[in-house]
Amino acid sequence: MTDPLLAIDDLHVHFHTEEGTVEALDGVDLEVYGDEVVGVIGESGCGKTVTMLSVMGLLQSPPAEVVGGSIRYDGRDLLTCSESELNEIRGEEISMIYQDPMTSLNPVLTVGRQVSEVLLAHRDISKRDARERSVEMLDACGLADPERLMDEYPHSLSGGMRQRVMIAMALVTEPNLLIADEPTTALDVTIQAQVMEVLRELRSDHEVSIVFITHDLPLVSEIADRIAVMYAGTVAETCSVERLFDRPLHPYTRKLTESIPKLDQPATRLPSIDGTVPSLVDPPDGCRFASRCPQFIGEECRSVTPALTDVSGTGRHEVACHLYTDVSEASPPWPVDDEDRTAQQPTAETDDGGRR
Amino acid sequence: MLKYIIRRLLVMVPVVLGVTVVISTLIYLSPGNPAQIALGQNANPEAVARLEQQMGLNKPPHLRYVDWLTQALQGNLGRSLETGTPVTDLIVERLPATLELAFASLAIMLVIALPLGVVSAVRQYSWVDNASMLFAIFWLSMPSFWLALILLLLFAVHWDFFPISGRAGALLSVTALSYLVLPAIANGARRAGLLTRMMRSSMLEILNKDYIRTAKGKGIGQRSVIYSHGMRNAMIPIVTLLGLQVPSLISSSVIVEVVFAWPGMGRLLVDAVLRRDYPVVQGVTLMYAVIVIVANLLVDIAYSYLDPQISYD
Amino acid sequence: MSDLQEGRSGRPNRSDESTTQSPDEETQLPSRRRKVAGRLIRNRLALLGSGIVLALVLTALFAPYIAPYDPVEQDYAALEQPPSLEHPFGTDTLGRDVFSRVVFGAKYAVFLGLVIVGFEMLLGVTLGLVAGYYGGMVESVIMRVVDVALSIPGVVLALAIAGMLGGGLIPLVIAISLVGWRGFTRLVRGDVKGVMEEEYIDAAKGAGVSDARLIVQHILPNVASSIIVYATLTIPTVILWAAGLSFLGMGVSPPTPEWGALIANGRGEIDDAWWISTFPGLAIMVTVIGFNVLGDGLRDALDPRQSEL
Amino acid sequence: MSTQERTTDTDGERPDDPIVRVHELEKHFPIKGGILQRTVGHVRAVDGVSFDIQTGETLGLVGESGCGKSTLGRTMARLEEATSGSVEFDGRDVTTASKRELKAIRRNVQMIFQDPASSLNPRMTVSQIITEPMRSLTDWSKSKREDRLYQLIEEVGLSKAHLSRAPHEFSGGQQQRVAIARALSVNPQFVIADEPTSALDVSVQADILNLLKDLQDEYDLTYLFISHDLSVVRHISDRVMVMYLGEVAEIAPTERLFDAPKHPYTRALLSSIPRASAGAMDDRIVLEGTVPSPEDPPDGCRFHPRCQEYIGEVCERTDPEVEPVDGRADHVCACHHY
Repeated sequence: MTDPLLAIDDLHVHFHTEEGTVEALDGVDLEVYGDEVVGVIGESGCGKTVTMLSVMGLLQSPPAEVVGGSIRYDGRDLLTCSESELNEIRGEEISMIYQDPMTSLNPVLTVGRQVSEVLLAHRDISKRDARERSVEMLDACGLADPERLMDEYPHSLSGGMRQRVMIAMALVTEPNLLIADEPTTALDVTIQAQVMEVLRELRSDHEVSIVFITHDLPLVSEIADRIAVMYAGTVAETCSVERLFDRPLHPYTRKLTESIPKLDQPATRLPSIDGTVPSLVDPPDGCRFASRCPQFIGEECRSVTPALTDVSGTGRHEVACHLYTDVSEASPPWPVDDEDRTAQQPTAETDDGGRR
Repeated sequence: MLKYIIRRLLVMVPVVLGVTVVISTLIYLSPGNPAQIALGQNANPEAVARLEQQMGLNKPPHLRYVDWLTQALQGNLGRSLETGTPVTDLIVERLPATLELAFASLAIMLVIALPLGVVSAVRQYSWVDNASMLFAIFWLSMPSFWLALILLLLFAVHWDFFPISGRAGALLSVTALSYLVLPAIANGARRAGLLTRMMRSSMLEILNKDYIRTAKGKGIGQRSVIYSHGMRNAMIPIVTLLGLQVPSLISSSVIVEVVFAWPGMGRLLVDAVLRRDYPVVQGVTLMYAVIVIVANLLVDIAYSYLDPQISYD
Repeated sequence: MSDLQEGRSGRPNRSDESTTQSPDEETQLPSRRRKVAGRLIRNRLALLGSGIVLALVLTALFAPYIAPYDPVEQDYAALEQPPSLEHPFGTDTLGRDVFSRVVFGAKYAVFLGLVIVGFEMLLGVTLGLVAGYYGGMVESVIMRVVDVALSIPGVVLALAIAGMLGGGLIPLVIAISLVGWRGFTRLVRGDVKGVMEEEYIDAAKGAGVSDARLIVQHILPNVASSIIVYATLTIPTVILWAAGLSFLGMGVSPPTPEWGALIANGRGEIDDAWWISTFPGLAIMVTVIGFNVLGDGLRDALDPRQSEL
Repeated sequence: MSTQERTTDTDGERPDDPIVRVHELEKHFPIKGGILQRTVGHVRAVDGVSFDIQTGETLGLVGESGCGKSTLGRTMARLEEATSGSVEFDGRDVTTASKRELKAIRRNVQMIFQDPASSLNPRMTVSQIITEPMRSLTDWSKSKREDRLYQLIEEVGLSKAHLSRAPHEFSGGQQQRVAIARALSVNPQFVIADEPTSALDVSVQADILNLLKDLQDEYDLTYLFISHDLSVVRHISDRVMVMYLGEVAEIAPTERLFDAPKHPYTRALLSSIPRASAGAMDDRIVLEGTVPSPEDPPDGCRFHPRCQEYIGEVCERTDPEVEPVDGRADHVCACHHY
């Protein structure tokens, strides 16, 4: 296997607040390979956005502080880069689109200025060429009448259009890695479908790896090859989309997938997770899910932090849980009725199940 | 845009009318008989009565107001009880000095406050920030009339850098300028302190916006982030706040004019109030209100240029 | 175990969040009041501000015990004496002890600041609540009045009012109060509009709560902290205004040791006897700094959203 | 469990016993403009909507932002004044009720809001919040109110120890439980829930949905459940109503709406929902453009500019009536296709 494009290793981030030090990230490991879409999923406050902002060097410090770990992109450790070195990478090699398109565009600058600005900053290119290139990109993002749009201000655009502008802005320099932070959460479903369509098309046209952050499991399964499930500042499990639905190994992953109301399943009582996410100010030792875990197996869970380990023998399914000591093809302690589950959760066994 | 200005002008009309009603009511409620004041304490009662008749003082208040307003609309604000000079002439004579002082103070405010505020915000909690915030607190706590006296004492009396008081005509020479320096500082210092703090907090707020994060994420460099993306947004609330500062800028200029014997409307007003010269008080107050209203109009227009989200209709 | 839980058909009496919350965790949540106090104490400047304000109030209360001389007693044997051990701030043209006069001036500053801001609040907050809550015509009328009032620069209006009423303490209070209420009205009206957007107001309406109760129970407590902050920051402005008007001869009349009047008193002697004007001015400045930094601290602690005034 | 009702629903033989009848309801908001700031137009947030809600059922109301679903809910609770039309609750018209009548109606019609943090007054304690409707709407004695309070707090899954706390000390899920307790304190018959779970995480959402179902069974509640999330609506509703630009597009029993949607908009909406299945995206209908402004809705069928099944000029000219489809009284749709 080739080297990963992005390798986050044992990342620890703390926030210094009035209530105390919030241990927002506690040893996050994540790898993104070339031309791969990785979905990062988790509930609010689990650290998915913080992880990606650390990659971009966009964490506000103070209050945030990276206290340990490394983020290697293409051989360089981003955490030790200077601001100007980072500026050569940001926007050029790694781009990011954000959750709220209403607030992520500058209200007093025209769309054209904001899109072409990225090119002008990173390329030795004339203003006219930058404009031309920007128009092409807006067009590629499915925006009608891109020439006129260039001179519009963001406030006259709908949410869906703004998010397309954001995508155009992120991809105009043809970066290697795109980080999409809940890019459709603020949008309606029909608009979400449009934006996802644009993302899928662009992905097949440009060779770009995508990290797709979301709390919406079905949504990410439409586009991702691999999923990382985060819980309370740690990565609980990473595996392919199919495995996630067929054979989730971490008790949290299983609970999470079950608690989502599903369209293709008859309405029954929704299973929920007892308890609450532990406070990240002075969090408990051991596994952070221990207090809510239905598979709690004893003192080990409370005292030893489980490491993210490969359990498939192929490196494609990792889980951080004390249940699994056997590293080759672990099986979960709950009944896995593959046939039944597939009927409820028809997932593709083929490669194009995630993307088209 | 034109439509917008027209609408703003139309909105001004009732406000100006309201101001005239307030002033006229105040004057009406004031003790003392203007006719008596005009003729002096020892005047012949018959002459006083005749003058009262002439001035329309025996009419009911609303008719007196209508009379005054009709005259005012024709540019006639009455005559000073003290000297008999038309109030309009007095105002025209004093207005340039007042405006000159106001603009000079404004210039001092902007030149000091804007850069200081931006630097403080960009380097929050640094020594620059701490120093400029202490600087701001210091100036904004200083009574302007007292500052005026201290400046006089140090720079005019003690060191003799600047003339003590008065004004040497329009701003065309070094001499004229030297008369302006101290009053302008005395008038602008407190508001420069205020403005520094406002600029800092406005800039800080903008720097926390999502679109600033977007801009940083584009790798365009800190300079572009601050100037292209930050400054213009930060100026939008500042322009509004500047508009709100105009009345208080004028307020303090009244006192500063008295201290430096600056021949503006402020001194005219204070003298008129002390001598109960009602037509002058009425006229000058109205003029001040008009200045404030016009300033607000200008601010609104500037605002709509800065913020593309404002629609003009 | 897990299967049992899922199969559970009864009501989820066990709360999702509460079950694991141990009593220890509960006590860790500091109360709002303690948080505010904590933030105030951590802010050293605010602490300094409270110290200054406390000192001012104590000086005002115990002026007769602090001042070494009678503030109005004239001493022709000691005219215009520079600061010395005997007269720490020197004496004025009539031989009065400037230090004693400044000490007694604190009484006026505190009195004027509190009383005037009290009146302004009463008038301004009431109008702001009414305008913000009822909206429509009532609001338009009130806000047009505010527009008119705001068009006349404060000192100009106060001069006109004070001129009409003649000099003295009471006219001074009335003049400044009539000028300052409009700031409270604007602030409160805006805040009330903001609070009215909150869903708990809809919820209260849906619960059949009366208008009066809605204003007193739901709206006022939620705008109170910004009113407190604004009031604290208005006190120094009022003190400056009162001093300014007195300086112009429109406020408290000469023998009374009001700070603005004291400065006016020394104005003519600024080149021979700088101390007569300088010390009262310093007193004003320190007082104003005290209230300002206290107000800033209160704002940070109570109402971090409120922007600079 | 509501399985009993569900089976009868799908058969379309539910006894016709509406507790709420909404007839031609309109809510227009004026737009100010021009030199004199006169009213120059109207946002037609809700534009002629009629439907019934049967006693004991849950009617799900779905639509995208700006379709008027929240305004409809708020107008039904008289938090907005209706422009025209009527909302009859138990035979009484809510839109024209006097202050006193309204109090009687409000005892029976309560609302749960979207943002739990904003729907609880931060300066009140939980017990003050929950007792408030009882104080204003009932003449219950203090001890009766307290009994009810203690009963409710347990029922929604909190404890007495929570009563003296302020809302900000709770998590979002717990706050929504408090809001539910407040709504149920006066024993209402009908509850309007406006996106009650959209601000919550999925695992907490599951808890709240379960709680709402349990309480419905216990108190025979009727729900109007407003949401933009079709999966949630499917989970909780007996019938579903789809709105588009202030109008009703389709109303049908839940199973039927999801199995055999008629209106092209409903179908596009359904196909837009992400689902974790392979074939899901093959037949996805991706609508063009965005929802037009409700200030100036298109003539004819409001959906026609985006419709994938546009059939001709009739769509542009005539606004389709809401009519039964497939000969079923319980499935209505506003489309020229049928």
